[in-house]
Amino acid sequence: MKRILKNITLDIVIVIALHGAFLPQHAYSQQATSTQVVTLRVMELNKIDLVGGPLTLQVNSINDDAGEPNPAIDASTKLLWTSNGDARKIAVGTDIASPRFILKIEAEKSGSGTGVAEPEVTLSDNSPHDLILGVQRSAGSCKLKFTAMASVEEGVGSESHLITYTITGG
Amino acid sequence: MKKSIVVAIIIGSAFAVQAAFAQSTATQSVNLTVSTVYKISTSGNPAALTVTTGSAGTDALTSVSDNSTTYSITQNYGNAVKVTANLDAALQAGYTLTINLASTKGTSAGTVNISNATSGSALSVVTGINRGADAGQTISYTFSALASAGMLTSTTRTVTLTLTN
Amino acid sequence: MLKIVPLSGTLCDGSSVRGSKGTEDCRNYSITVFALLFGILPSFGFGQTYGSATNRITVKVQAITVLQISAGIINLSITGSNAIAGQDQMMTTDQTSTLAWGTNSSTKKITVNTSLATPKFTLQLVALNPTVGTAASQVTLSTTAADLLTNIGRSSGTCGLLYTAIALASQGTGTDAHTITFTVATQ
Amino acid sequence: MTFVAVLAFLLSTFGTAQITVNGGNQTMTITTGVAGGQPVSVLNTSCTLSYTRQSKISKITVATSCPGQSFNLSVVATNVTRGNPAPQVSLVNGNPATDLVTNIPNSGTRNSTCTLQFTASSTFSQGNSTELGNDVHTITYTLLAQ
Repeated sequence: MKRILKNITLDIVIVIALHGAFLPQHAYSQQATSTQVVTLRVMELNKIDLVGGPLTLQVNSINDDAGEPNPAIDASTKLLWTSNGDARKIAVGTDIASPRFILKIEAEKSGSGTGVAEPEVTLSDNSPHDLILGVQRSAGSCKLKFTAMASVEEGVGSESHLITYTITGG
Repeated sequence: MKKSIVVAIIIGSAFAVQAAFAQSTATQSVNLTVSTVYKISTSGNPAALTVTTGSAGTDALTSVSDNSTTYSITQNYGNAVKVTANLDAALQAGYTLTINLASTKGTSAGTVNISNATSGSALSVVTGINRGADAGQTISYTFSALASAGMLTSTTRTVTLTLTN
Repeated sequence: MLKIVPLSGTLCDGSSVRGSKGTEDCRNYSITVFALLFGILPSFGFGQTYGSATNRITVKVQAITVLQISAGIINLSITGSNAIAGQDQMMTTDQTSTLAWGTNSSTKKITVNTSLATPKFTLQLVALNPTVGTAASQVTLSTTAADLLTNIGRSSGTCGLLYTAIALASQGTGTDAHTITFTVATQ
Repeated sequence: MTFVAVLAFLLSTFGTAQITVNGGNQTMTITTGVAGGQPVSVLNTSCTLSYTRQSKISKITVATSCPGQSFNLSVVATNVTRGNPAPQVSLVNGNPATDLVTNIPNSGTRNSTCTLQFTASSTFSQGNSTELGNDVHTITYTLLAQ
């Protein structure tokens, strides 16, 4: 009789233990879910822009020692670019096939982003010339230094350049 | 004769007993139990989120959004139920996916960045949901990327919304 | 006796009388005639009826009304499978039980009510395909008896019982224990 | 002449006591039924018939008179000591007398008996006595030559 009572007591204890163990878990395991599939994509993009301009370069002084006009210089324009591609370059060109006066341009790399500035470029024809190389996956900027030059023999006159900047695969 | 009377009495008694049990009413027990219910559904999948443009000089490209899908919930558990969100896999660095769930029965957590939320680290997007139903609430996704992260060919992620206590 | 002789005489002449035989003597015929007059004639007059007896049996049929439910207990359970995301109302049904009745009284109906005064959820009932009578429209069960079937006078029939349980998610969880009583009442 | 009178008296006596019903009048009450079925029929075996041997093979017929009958009553002879019990007879008002016991021998033991087993039944559609009144059957048993 005592053994029976002991067994019953033990059973009750086990039942209570199980109840205590599983009930809270059961109570906190209630949930429902729903899913959605999201498709993500980033296209290749290359952006380039200018801050400043249009500008006028005026050669109007003579170097007394050399007897030649002094060059006119402007560095007020800023070039901005963004590319998520690799090995891109920025080229520059004018619309004038054979300019009367000399116009030079140089990228003064002082801003952020990747890219290496090429030496000063003379816009002697309307073909594109490399300005910045090694642009990749970044946004960057630089100052543009324009230099206009003329000789006495070329006399007096004016030229209007439409300058185009292009970021392309390098 | 005596035998016949006895038989008649027995038969009569039997019917008398049956008559006592003949009822003009009958009863039936009907037990109605309402268990804990959690239900959530979504209206489908959002359109592809494709970044196509940006601004020169800015690393962060122009983000894109989709709010064409909705979710609906029903729950009778309590007044502190929430919805969490997570991805099946985290996004690479430089890409960001945020989600925003509108709610009338609870409090929206606003725009939540789930780029790195996986099953083990789901984030709450709606909290304090009261008992009842909330139907056709808008789900807004926004995807943004950095130029420095490069291009991303078409990639899918499974977003899991969980209604839980 | 003299009054009988002529009749006896006619018999002696061999005339035909039912049961007579013309070859027997007149004395025998006299005995037969006496028997006919005093006892046998009445019987023979009714086609050889020897006798009859009567008694009286009264058949009484009490007003009987019986009802029977096929299942004593119905368990209705509303779970997630009965819910639709975005809908507050959840519903489940049970159509496993039937009601059988018999009544030999005219103008009777069956009403139904529950013992539960303030149920948390809604329980509705309708009689399906009654073999006799007219099923009332769906009844929302309350402690007030409502018609389930009408026009079942002097009939024996059956019908299905369709229970519909309705709960709102906003009502939360719980259990309602109803004792449903079906009653045959005068219409 | 005295002999003739005695014979006539005896014959006359035999003609009036050939069949008797014992047990008197009975009331059968249907009190319950089966849901989806019919009321439960009631059995009564309290009455017996006593009848005597006749000069010819004889039989017993039964008929009822019950104006405005609403319910069902049938009878069958059981425990028949002499003769053959006929199949159960349905007692319907206006029906002709129907055989109850047949082939009662014209020789051997003089007195015979049988038990009358009545069955009263009804359907729910036949109603009840409260609305329609009781059926009172006056049942006649006739012993006659077969």
